[in-house]
Amino acid sequence: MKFERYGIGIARGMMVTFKHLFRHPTVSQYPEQRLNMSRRTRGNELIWNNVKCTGCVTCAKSCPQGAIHIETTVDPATNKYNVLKIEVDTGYCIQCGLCVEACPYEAIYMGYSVERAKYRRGELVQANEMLLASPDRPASGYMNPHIARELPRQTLLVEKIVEKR
Amino acid sequence: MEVEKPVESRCFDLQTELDRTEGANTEVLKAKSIAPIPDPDEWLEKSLERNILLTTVDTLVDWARRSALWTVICFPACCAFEFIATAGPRFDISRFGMEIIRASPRQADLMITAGTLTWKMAPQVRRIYDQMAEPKWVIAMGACGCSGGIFASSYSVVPGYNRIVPVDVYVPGCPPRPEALLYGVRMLQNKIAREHVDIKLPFPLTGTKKEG
Amino acid sequence: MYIGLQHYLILSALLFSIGLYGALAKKNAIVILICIELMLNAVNVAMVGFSRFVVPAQLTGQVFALFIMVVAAAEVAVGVAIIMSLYRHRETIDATKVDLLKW
Amino acid sequence: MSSYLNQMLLQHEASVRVPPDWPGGYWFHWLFFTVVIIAFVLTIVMGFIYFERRALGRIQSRLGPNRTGPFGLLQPVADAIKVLLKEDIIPDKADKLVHWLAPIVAFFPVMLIFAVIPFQNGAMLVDLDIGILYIMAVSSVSTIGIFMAGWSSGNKYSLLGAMRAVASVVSYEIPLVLSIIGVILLSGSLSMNQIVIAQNIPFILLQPLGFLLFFISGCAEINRSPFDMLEADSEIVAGFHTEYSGMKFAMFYLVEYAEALAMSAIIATLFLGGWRGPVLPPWLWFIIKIFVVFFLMIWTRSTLPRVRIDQLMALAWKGLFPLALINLFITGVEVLLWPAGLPWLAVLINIVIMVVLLLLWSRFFKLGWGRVEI
Amino acid sequence: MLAGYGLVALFLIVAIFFTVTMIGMPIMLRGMGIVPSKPNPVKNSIFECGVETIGKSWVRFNFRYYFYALLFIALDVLVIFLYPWAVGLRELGYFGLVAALVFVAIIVVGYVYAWRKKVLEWK
Amino acid sequence: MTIKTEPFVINFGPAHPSTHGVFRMRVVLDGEVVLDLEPVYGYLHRGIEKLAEQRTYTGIIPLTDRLDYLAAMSNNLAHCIAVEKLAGIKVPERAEYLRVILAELQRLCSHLIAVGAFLNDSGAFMTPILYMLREREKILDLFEMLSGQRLTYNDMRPGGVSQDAPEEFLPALHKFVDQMPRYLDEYDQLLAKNEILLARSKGVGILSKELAINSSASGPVLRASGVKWDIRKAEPYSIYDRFEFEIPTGTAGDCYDRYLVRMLEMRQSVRIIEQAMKQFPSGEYRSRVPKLIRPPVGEVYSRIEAPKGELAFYIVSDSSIAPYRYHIRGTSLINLTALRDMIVGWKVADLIVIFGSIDICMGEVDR
Amino acid sequence: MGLAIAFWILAIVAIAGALGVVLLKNVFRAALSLILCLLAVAGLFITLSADFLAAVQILIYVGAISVLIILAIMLTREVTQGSPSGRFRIPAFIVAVLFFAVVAYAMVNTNWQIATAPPLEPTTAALAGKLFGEKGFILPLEIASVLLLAAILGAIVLVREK
Ligand code: SF4
Ligand code: SF4
Ligand code: SF4
Repeated sequence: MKFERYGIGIARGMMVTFKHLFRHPTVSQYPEQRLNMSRRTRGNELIWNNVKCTGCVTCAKSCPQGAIHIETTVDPATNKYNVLKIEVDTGYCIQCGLCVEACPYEAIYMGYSVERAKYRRGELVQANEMLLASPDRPASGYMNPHIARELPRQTLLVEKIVEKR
Repeated sequence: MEVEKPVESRCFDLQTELDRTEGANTEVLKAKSIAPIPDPDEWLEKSLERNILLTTVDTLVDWARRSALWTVICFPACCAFEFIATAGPRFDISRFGMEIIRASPRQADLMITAGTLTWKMAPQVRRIYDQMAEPKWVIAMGACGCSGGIFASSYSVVPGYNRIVPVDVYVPGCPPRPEALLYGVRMLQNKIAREHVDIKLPFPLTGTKKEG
Repeated sequence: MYIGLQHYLILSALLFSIGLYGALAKKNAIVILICIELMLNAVNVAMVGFSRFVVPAQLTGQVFALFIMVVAAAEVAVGVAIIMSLYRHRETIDATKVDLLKW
Repeated sequence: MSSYLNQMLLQHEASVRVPPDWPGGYWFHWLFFTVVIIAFVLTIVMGFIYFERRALGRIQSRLGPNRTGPFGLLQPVADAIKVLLKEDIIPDKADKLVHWLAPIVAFFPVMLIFAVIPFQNGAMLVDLDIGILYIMAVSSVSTIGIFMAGWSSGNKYSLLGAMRAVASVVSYEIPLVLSIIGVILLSGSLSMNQIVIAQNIPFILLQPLGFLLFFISGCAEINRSPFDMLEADSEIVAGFHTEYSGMKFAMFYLVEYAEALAMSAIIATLFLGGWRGPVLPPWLWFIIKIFVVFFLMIWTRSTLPRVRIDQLMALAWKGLFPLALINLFITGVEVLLWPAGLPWLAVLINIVIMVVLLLLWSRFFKLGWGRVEI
Repeated sequence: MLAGYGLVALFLIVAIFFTVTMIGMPIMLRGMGIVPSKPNPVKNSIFECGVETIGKSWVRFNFRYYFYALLFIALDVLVIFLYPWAVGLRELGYFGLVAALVFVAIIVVGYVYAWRKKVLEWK
Repeated sequence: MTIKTEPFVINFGPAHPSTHGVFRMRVVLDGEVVLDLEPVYGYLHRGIEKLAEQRTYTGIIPLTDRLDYLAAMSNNLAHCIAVEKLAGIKVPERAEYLRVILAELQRLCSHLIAVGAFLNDSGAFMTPILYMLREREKILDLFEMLSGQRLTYNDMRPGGVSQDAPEEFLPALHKFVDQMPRYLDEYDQLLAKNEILLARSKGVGILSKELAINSSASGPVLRASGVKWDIRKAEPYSIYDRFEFEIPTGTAGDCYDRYLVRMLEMRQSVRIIEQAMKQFPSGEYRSRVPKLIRPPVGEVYSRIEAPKGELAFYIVSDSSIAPYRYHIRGTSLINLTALRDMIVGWKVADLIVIFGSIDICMGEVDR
Repeated sequence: MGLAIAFWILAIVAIAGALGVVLLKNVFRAALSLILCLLAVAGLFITLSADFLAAVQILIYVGAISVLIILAIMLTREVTQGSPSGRFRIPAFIVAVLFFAVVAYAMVNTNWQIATAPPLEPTTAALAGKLFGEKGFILPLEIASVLLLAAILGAIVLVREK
């Protein structure tokens, strides 16, 4: 190693690390402090609106994964589709959002929540009522600006002051 | 130092033989892993009843085990960077005492399978898992870990880590956000907290009759 | 029980004989080197024993022992050098295979 | 200040007898200090682990363990219990006996070092006449244990680690031992307690160059970063203890920190005036100084990249060794000039000498890096 | 003095005992079933980044460190002589200083020779 | 010395801490010196090219996300540009600016990881990479704001971007651009002049100009060898011809130069973002494109300057909704071709450093 | 009393170590056994009041010489089976036994002049006077350094590549 610089480079580097001792850590302590995720978060699930949905199956067709299973019957009275079963495998879906983008009736949304870990593989498959929106399953504003407006503002690290203590 | 060989020569003969055996091993493993390995959590419901009888030893052991989960290196693909982000300064997995990432499976407790598992990689992962010292746990991270995810239909991808190793917690997402992973870790900690050690005493102690 | 000079001397002699046996009987040059170290050490024990029991106030034996250590160090350094040199020419460290006349 | 020192010296006269006058005498002294040393080593090592992880966390702009117990204080305890309860794996290919012995051989010498560390004036297990030499001798046994571990595992990474262990011990023993001689010249004694007593001016001021050399080679000796090549995990997985699991691995982990503790304690004793200091009780001063030295180690660890093995050796042989030798003789001359003890003027002189030497050396000291032609 | 070393010896015994207990504890706990033990051939094989090892594990190593070790031995001996010298320098006076200087200088000749001959370079 | 050595074969990877994923090197070592090296690829071969042939042009975008997962935006961009060329789709002005901003942010992001991982490999214990992850988080925040994901954005579409930037995007970007140079200065201060780093990386792993060109390396690896080649300048795509920026080049082609080139490129990226931010127009963010794109029969080869180098897509269309043939010129794979020549003769520690300085992403190597 | 116990323990350990050196097949273990023997001898030095010498013994033998020996062992191909005995095993054994018998007989039957003075303490400063003092072993000392120099030069010349 050259000592042309007489160790000044080392000393400067050490100063940088020393300065960091007196800075605010950037940590958000997860279970207690939560970051507000983006308003367009694509969380680990899908939310389905059984009222708006017409059973057109566009979502299932546009899904690159084929993660959505829809079984429908035709209601002879109204000549409309009746959704018998809609099933999404959360462990197989890649949260790409293409189904949301494709649905012509805005009947399917990305979920806002991400805490969907399970002990068993089978529990990751969600069907029918389990897909409906509920207070602990909020929908996210992905492709849906009107929902996005309601959601809390995203926490940004750029806005956090870390330099001074 | 001079070695007789000229600069251009290679020390390797093309090690086709070696590659062939590795390929054969992969095929054997592939044939064996058609059915998923059952999740090692049948006891979960049962243990809930036993929960009341938890001994102090159980509490201590489980506390120690769940507060010091050291991860082994198994970072095949994209999810690895969400894992690294989790270890990074914003989510900071070190708060749970998990920042020690051991390169050697002998000293690790937890395998976070961060990424796509291909059939070529599968024997290696299985080997690393086998070489981990007991007790050990696996978190399947990401869609690839749960089911093969976006690559499930590919010819070369294992559809889910549960074909190769028993999985304790599935964390969906592609990739799971750091919060999701932390949630999975906490679920694993809860699971460990319910584990029970059977103590075999070399001599019977009077007064402590074993239940059940 | 009194531990006297004789005890140390006999111990020293024993260690020396073991070293001697090894140095004569072994084929591996490195093991022979180890055994020679053992012998030098045995001598050291005797030296320090004499120093302690015969001239306790003068430390002469200890100084001698120090010098023996110097010799041992030099011996190991050169010995290993010879082994390496041997190895380079013969690809062996088997001392019995070394026939100096054939070099 | 000086009256305080005088008072300390007077105290010393009274208490320097070893073993000191204890109720119960010899055996009680032994029992007491054995317990104290083991407790001291274990608690401070746990403290070190916690301190290092927290400090590293802060330096890296995060938090470090804070969930287990209050402020995460129980984290090392949890680690220890967990590691104790891990399965113990001995590879089939390993040399089993040596594999078993290695952690023992690596650990007990480190414990032995603490026998001569003064926690307070005369408060040590035994004040040996050859104190510092004893430490050097005992600590060199530890390396054998590390080498045994690497060699016996039958793992290629471990073997590389073991070879690196030999390489680093071969290079760093000499500058380490030489830089101590400067201190011995000043204090005129090898006994650790006497060295502390001789430090009316802390030797870090009288021996700035010696301190620098000792710190660098000490870090190398105990394989702290930037010289942590034995277990460089970005290079050779976990180095010499790749195959170790469970409690035997924990022993190596413990050795690592106990060695760091020993080195901090030695540096605190040799250069920072050991237990001496105003106001606070001496043992507290001692512990504070230990932590200060250890913080230095953490700090360098968090900043500096690792050096390569040949650079390490070249640094030792071409950089530290000549400097240590020159420093040694300069100190010798100074001691002969002022036989009664060095004045404050010497501080200035020595610092100037250090700067001049370092600058001179930097001029023509340059490490080659070579590609091996094959 | 011997009393002091008696303390050290006793402490040595305690230290070794302590170490052995620390390592022996898991074995005892294994008997009680707290420490798991499920050996199998794969687990007991050598870890090499998840692949099977190629070739044998103990190989003949190149002797690169020899020159360093050689100098190390010589200088270690030198240092040993300097320790008593350092302790007694005040009594020895300038004669001792010169004696040590000569002593060191002779060995340093070897060091310089080694440096000149470029054996201190890692090749 | 002429003592015959017994070279031994050792594996680095696939599960090694510093092979950036699952790369495996079979290395012949003589003690510490590398005598020979054989890379083993394919541990992450996921069949992306084959999968792409069964998907719609929009459905491929999630696949490109996972290609070089450290630079998903750049991959999206490359794919979209290729499809736009093939199908003749116009991109609105606002989308072009947004794309450039995103691509440059992605370059910053990727270089941060590259430099951090390189420093980590050279043994600076975690600190630099953690600092750099902190900056990366700031960029990820911005990406997340736009697309809702942190790593696999799936944000660009042929003909624009999937969603318009929300109103809080520009102020946040502004803040970021303000802060970034200061942090870059700090990184320079941290290690750029560090003696140990210099000793470890200067002159190590030299890739000569000729070899770099012959092995078709690109990106920072090529530029560090002194070749001024950057597709953004040489063959401007998108709207790169509207911005002023320089191409930093190295001289020696050693690890240190590769590191420096990346550090300098980051400053240039910040510069580009600053300019783009000033000119940011309003208007449409996505042109009208049919849901299922059916490009005319034909083929296209289009390339962009991804963070790691020249990233190109070759698409053959048979006028159906999915490509007939989809080929990716993976930058990392091609940069790896000179690996053996760079490493042989160095020591184990250098092996890691040299490998780290190339900055590969296994997703792209094995695809 | 304590001295006697220490002596016996150390003597047994030393002899066991020495026996290990010649009996163990594995060269590496033989070297470890040598280290054990050397450590025991260092302990014996302490029982002889030569504490400085004991430390030096450990530093030089265990710290330096054994490292060199271990390095040399790395050259050996068959470490685990590398220490066979040669043709001369039985003659060597006889020679060793005879040597021991003669020396032991001589030692037991010689009337040593045992001084009863207490051993000199501390030894370090006294050794300094002996070694570097004007009336000490200054000439042998310088000769020792010349010896070391010769060893260095010789070894370099022997081993260095041409
Ligand atoms: S998010 Fe993507 S993968 Fe998941 S269901 Fe929708 S389209 Fe399919
Ligand atoms: S596309 Fe929308 S409306 Fe049609 S089936 Fe899917 S969710 Fe229902
Ligand atoms: S789950 Fe998604 S992000 Fe994770 S490895 Fe698989 S494709 Fe990559």
